[in-house]
Amino acid sequence: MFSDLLNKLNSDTTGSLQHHFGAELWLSVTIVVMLLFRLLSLDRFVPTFIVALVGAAAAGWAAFGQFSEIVAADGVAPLTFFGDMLRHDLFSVFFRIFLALFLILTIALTVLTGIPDNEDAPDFYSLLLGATIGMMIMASANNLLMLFLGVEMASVPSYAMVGFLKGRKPSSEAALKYVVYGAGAAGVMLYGISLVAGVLGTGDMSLMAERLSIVAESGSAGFGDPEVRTVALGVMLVMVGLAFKLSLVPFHFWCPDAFEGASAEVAGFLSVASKAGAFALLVRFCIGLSGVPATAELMTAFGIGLGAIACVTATFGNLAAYTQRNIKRLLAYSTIAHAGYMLMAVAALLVMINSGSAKALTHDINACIGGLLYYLAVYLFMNLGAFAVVALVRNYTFNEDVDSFKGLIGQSPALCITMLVCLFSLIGVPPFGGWVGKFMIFASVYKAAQLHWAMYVVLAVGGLNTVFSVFYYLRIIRAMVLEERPADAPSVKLPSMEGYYVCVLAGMVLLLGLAPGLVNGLTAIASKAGDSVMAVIGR
Amino acid sequence: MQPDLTSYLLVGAVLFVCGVVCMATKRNGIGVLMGVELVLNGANVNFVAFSKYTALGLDGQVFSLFVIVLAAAEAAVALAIALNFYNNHLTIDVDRANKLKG
Amino acid sequence: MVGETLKFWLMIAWLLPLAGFAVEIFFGFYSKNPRGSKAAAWMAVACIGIGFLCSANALRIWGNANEWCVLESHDTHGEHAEGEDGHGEEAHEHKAADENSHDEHAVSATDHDAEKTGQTAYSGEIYRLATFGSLTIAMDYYIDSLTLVMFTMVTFIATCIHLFAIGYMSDELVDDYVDHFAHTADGKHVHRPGRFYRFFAFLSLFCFAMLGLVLAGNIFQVFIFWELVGICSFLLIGFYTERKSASNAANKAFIMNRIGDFGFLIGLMVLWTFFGTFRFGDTAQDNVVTEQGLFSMVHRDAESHDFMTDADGEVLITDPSGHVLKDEAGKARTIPYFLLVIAGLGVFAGCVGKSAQFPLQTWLPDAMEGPTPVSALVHSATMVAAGVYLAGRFFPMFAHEVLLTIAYTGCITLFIAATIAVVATDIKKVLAYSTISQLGYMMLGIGVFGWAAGLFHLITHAFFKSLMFLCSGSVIHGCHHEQEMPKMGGLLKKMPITALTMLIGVFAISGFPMLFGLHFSGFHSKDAIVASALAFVIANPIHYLLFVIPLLTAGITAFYMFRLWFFTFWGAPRDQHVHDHAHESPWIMAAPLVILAVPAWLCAYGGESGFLYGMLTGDEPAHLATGVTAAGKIVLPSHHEIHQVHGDAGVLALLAAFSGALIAYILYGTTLVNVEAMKKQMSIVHGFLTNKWHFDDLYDALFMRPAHKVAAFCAWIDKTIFDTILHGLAKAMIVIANWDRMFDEKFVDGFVNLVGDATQSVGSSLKVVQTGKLRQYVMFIVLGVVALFAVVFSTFPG
Amino acid sequence: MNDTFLLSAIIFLPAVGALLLSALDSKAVDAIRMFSLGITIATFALTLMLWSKFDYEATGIQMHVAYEWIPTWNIFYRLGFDGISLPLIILTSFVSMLACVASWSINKLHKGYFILFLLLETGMLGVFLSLDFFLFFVFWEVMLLPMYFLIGVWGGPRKEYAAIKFFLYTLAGGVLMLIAMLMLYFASGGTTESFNLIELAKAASGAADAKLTSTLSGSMQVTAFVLLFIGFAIKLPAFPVHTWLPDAHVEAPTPISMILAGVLLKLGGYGIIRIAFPLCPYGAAQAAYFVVAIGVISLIYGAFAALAQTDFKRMVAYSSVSHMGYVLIGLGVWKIVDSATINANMWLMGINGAMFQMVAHGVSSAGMFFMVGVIYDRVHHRDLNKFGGLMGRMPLYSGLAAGLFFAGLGLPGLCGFIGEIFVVLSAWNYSPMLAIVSASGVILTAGYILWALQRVYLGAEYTGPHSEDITPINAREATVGGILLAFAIFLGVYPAVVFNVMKKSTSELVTSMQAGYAKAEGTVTAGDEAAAGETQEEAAVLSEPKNDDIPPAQVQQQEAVDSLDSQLVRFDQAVP
Repeated sequence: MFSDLLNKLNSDTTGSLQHHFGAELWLSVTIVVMLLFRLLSLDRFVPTFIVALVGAAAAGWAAFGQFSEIVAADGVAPLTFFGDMLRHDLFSVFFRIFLALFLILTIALTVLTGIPDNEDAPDFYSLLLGATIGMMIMASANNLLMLFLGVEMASVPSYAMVGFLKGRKPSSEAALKYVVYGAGAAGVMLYGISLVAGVLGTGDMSLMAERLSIVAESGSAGFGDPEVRTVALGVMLVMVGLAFKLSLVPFHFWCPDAFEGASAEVAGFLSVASKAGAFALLVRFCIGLSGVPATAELMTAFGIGLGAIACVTATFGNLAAYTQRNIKRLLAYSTIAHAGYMLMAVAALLVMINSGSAKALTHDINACIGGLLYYLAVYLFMNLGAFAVVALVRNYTFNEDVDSFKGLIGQSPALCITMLVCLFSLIGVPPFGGWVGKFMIFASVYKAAQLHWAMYVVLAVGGLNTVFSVFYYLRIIRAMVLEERPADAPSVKLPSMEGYYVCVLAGMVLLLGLAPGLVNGLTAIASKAGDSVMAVIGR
Repeated sequence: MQPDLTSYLLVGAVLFVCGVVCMATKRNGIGVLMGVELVLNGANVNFVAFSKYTALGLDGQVFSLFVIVLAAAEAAVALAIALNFYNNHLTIDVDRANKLKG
Repeated sequence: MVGETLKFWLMIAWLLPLAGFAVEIFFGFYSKNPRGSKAAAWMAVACIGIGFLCSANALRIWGNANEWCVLESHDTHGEHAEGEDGHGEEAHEHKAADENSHDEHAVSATDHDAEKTGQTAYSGEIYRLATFGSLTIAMDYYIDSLTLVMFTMVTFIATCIHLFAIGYMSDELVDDYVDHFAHTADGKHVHRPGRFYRFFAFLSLFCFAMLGLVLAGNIFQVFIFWELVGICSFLLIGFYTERKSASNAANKAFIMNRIGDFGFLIGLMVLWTFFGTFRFGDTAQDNVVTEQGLFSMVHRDAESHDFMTDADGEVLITDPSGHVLKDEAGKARTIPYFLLVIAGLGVFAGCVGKSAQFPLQTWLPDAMEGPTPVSALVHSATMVAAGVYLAGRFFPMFAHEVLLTIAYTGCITLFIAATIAVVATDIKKVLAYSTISQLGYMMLGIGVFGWAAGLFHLITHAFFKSLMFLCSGSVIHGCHHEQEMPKMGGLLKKMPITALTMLIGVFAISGFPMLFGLHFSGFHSKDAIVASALAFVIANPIHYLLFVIPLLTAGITAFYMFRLWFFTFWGAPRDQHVHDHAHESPWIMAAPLVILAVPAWLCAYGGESGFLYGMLTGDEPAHLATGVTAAGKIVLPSHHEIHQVHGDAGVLALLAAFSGALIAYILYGTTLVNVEAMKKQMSIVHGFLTNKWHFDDLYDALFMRPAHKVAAFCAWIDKTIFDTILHGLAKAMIVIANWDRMFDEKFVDGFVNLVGDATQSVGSSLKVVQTGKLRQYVMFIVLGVVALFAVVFSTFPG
Repeated sequence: MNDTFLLSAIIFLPAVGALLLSALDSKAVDAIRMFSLGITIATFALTLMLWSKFDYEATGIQMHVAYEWIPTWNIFYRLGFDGISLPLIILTSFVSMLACVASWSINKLHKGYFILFLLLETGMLGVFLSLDFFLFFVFWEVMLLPMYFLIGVWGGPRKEYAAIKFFLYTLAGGVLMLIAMLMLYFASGGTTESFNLIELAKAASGAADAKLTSTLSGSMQVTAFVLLFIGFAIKLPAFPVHTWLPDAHVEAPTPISMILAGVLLKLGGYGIIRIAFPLCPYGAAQAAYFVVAIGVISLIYGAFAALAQTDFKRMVAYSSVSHMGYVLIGLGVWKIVDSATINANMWLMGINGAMFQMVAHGVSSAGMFFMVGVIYDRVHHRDLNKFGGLMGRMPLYSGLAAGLFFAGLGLPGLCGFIGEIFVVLSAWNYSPMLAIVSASGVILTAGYILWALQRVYLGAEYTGPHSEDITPINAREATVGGILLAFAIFLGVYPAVVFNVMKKSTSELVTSMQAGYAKAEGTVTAGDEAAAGETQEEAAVLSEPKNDDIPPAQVQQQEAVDSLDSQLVRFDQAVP
């Protein structure tokens, strides 16, 4: 048995390392290289960020290679490797590319804003890259162990990054809160994993549904069976861990504090990347539990439960954001709200794949996952854009209050227009990308609503929230555009590089809403990725 | 009396609850982290027990090994952060971490 | 072809003033010397004068085309038309010969109607406004003898008044006009540039609108021009824009008219919904009806001459030959009788507004704020008579109930207005009330089935009332804008032409006869109305007031008119200052007086066998001749019945008029009676009358103030309710948001404490409940898990 | 010129202009103005070219072009126009052109202003030209952004409040529309035509050549209609969702008020006639009374509210609420009874009247707002009680203003009259009560307009502040006012120019909506019958089955088709 395992490990490692794990490997190598550079004082000749950028680019290139391979083969059967620990399919490749791209953009931003000084750069970038590896693992996890490992690998460096602004009280406080909250959530999740894996007798997520149906059928009282209840409890506890990562109400408390305490760059990274990974994981976890008739009823209820949480989260986030004065905190609540929107897609997904007509709905299910991925892709640009503007403005005003944005349009139109584009996109106003993403999610929710009425409520709440959100986004816009710049406010004169950077982000947000090629390609790929992740279910 | 699965799970559950209560009530940051360790170990007990009694088999033990390592890593980071907090606040009382709110 | 020719001439007459308006307003504004030039005035005169010639020509063509058959007498009492027509211009007229007895009409009313439509009434389309499926709305024309008479009358009077106005408005020909009636805040008179050209431009525009109204071939088009004359009236009343009273009066006039138009609109809606057309007459091409008009859509029963109805009492809608139309389901198309009544009442409501009938009469006296030529043209001769014209035009569609309403409205109006005129002291106000009263007579005439009588009076009244207004204008001009009669007196010597022409008008309105058959025009027309009323009352005795009141009022009319004349021209001057400066008007003002005096006296020459009456009745609706005797309804008298009582009625009316005139002479022409003392003795009545029966106060309390209250309420709702809801929502959101903010601080604390207490009571070692934020967060993980767990297990399926 | 190019050029020329404008030096104010004016004139010329290519006799969409945009969601870049949109397209470019001239009075941040102004024009034209629901929605929301800033930056004292109110209301309406859009998309199966407004309408009407086979059921149509209606009613605006309008108008700068009243409000009416009606005929029929009632309430309520205002611009704004009430009345007078022809014609008249009212209001209200702006630029206040005597001080201005206000008052011979009267005339057939109430609007309208005229233009002297700044109207202002007045007169005297354009399209709309109603009614009744049939199976023994060879639904459908055929038969020739 042990030798079997070793053999398998060997074949997996040698056979699939480059093909399936290249991006992660490149990042790992980069971390080592960066640390070595400092050891050998090479960082005086080659700035660390160059190494990090090269590493990130290499990871992206590797992921892209995987992508083109899959596309060329046109639907290579999704496979698992590392002893069924990880899963390699278009879905995971999508997230690898996504994360690698995001990594590059984040590193570029930190270079522009100069957040880690030369001394700390290797540490910072190591943490950044390490967290990214964790997120990539989250996106390709096929086993509950990998679920836990991925979450932890993403979280632990994040704790450190939040506290990276040494000597600043808010930063250390934020880090402490984040770490304690995160560790607690991780513990709870682990306990849940132990229950699920134990009762089902496997950690393999793709087998969960089948095992559950066996357990349920063998039990004396169907779903009343204590074992099934235990699994349900375990799933709940796992969800707590994921909810923490997604900052869903009521597990969101860390989010505003951590974002406020952390630098804007880190907050931007956390708000997008960790959320993306967590959503990938959630989708995999949910699909793993679905698709078997025996669990359909249970999982539909679960889906509606997620829908309810999504509603509460979106509403809470949007309402709480209104009174915020600190713009990072405001954006943190915005992040919470957007997690709510995206969770709606997952809820819709669950309702659809557990309905009797799931086969007929294949297209819509793919579109649903595709919508989520599209939203994440747009979210990457628009949220990073917003945080980038905050970071850039902070470097001039040393202030992160909404008031510090007053009358900015007169001084720095590029920054303001980027911010406008990002905020309008966050609201979901055409022709920006956020609108297309939101449209796709709402469309999926509507489709699901035809299967279960409760999703109409979700749809209505989602629509209502779009209106709620206007209030606080417009507060920023009003401050920037409609109000006069106070005479004593520091002036913001942007160097051209930074201007180009934010303009690229804004341009992408706009293009993702308008450019036919981009929108089409991305939706098609996202929808294919959805198809690939659904392969777990035999259909 | 040969202990059965339920007994082990009970131990795990007690550890879990103790850990949670500890997390929720301790004012000392280190104490809170200790609560986390308790929770993780509660889960570990579960894993090992399941590995003996159910089809989980060796996987359960591998699980707990990974968890032990990760707990150590996490504790290291957490302690570093706690130290950082102490450096800035001259206290480790988590109730003093109340500047960020609202 | 005759139709086309007539259309051509009338279109010229109609459109020339419009062209005049455009030229006058543009060149007036942009010319280098807009103040000093009379060019605009002459332009206007030329336009309307040519218009008059065209109209007269059209009248001649029409007459020739049908060989003046309309002048063949409709009556049976033997008076034949002989002498000259009233206009002087139309010398050609034919001897009447009564060949067609009305009995023949009675036997074959339907056929005759159809035949006559082919002969004497021409209608067609000018251009189309819109088509919706089978529904079309167009600008049409409808030309029959009534149209032609109205055209000629309007253009003739308008020409005279334009001429008069050149003199009257000449003080506007300056760069610095001082308006003595408008004051700035510091009490000074307003100085402004003169606006001579603008006045004539507006007059031209009015003429265009008025002629359009008369020419209109459908009721919708009538409505269009109805509003246009209204706005012209608004502009002209408010000509002295600086005067608050003028702009108030203009607004009042327009809004009061709009109230009537509201009813008009309802009438239009009913007609449109049920008949699907607005046009009056049928448009025929090669003797095939292409577009059917309203008048041929309701046919009258051969026996009772009432509307043909189906078994349910709904009025049948027919094609031109009297066959019932069917809808696509094969059912007969009908209109419920009560809706036909509503349609009639609605249209009449418009007439009430326009002709200042009770209860919308109050705007007309106020309208005297406009320059006097305006009062003469718009507010006595033409526009206000349009209501009567429309009532006459639309007569075939009126049901019994509508006619009775018209009759009573006219009756009430003529009495109220006459009583107020008795106490009015402003010379124009007296004439204004007199106008209202006379319009009431016309309405009464139409209401009591004296259709021709009403319209007859319309024409005669137009001549003599415009004459009197011009005379009053001459007086006002001569007395330097003094309008109060108590300051006048003895002007006969100073302004003889004015006084004598005025006297002709007074005789005419009082309905005095004259030797050699040269009776004053009012004598004929008023006689006809009173006779119709008498015949109606004889047939329906319960409505006796419809005869008694007009008769009484005939006396009152003579009284107040003679009072006016005596007050103004007779006796000793009451205000020496005014008297000293008074002078006769220049020739350009005096000449129109003289010209107008001729038709004012003689236009009705020959009475009911005269030219005017013959022309008017040329296209009389057929059922008039036979009367209507439907079971269970009031009886409408036939021509025959009216003629039988003509003599009696005439004598009674004459008596009333003479006595009225006599009393006026005694009170104002002599010094036998102390009028002031009388006034004091009857102060209650006098006050009531001088306050115009308190109508203005009543309307103010009933409508104006409530309207403003409602308006304020609506604005308040918008400001308070809707916005408060919105703001409330916003506030609620902020509150909730704050609550969220407090959530951690308060709610979580409280909840944690609660849980802590619970834990304590279990007996754990946690004696002190410790609070702290981070721990609350962690606590919330626990609570969240527990809550989720509880939810899952309580709703767990199975 | 290629169809696609022409249509796209109309939409995007202003946007391209905005892009080029951003390259200009922001100090070169005159160049910026002239350039923008040139762009708007060119756009206007292009729309006139569109008109010249319009086929009066053709039914359906003209110059229909479609390109894939987001094929995964079956979203197309689909453009085209017909008799319904053409008048509004021309109105849009026309009013934009005049508003651009009026924008000379803007006195700060010229470059930004004109960029946003041109973007706004792109959005408006895009809405009128797009035939893909998604594209429509995108343009619909795109207009929001420039408008928000145009009000928010260049507006009056409470500009921020007004801007956010405008934004919120419109966005809320957009969300409702979005939900309805999803309903329609999925109900029609999510195929390549599922965002195609034309095919959706065909499917709803059950046209023989419809490419979509399924559509909303009757009850779903009602829901979808209500959602769409509220979304559009906000823009219209109708009571009780109108309160954004007075604030937006009062605070917006003059040219933006012109655009707002002249074009933006029309989008609501256009949306109803282009989307809510044809896509949900059954829902529209069910909600018709509601629509008319809302229209009547808006009409009366707006008039009363206008009567109470002391702010000149606010009064004009409320008059817009009142006037747009006519649009709803005209659109809603759809009476469904046996004799279809008369009713169809009456409704056709109502729709035409409503459309005309939109065009007319676009001219007259733009003119009124401009006139308010002219005096506001001089004396910097709008208090109705502090004016007076302007007739003497500014005679040409007062004359033009009086003409335009009379157009708003609904004076015959001016444009306002035709729309109002046609709508009111068509209303009696639908509901006498509502018709009477709506007719009473003429009194109130006369009341508030004349009263305002009296307080502003008449009177002995000007009583407000800045008396010394009152100068006669200049040539630029006179040109704008004169052109608007000329159009008001032209449309009032010869309305057929608009009606001829709309004729085919509107009657096609009426026919297809009746067919759609019959279709949905058939299915609804069939469903009911089926349900009733099941429950009453036992009772069926007792009752004699009637018409058992033809299901009732089919009979009804047949009747509906018959009545449609007979529409072409002139009613007055029905009997020999």
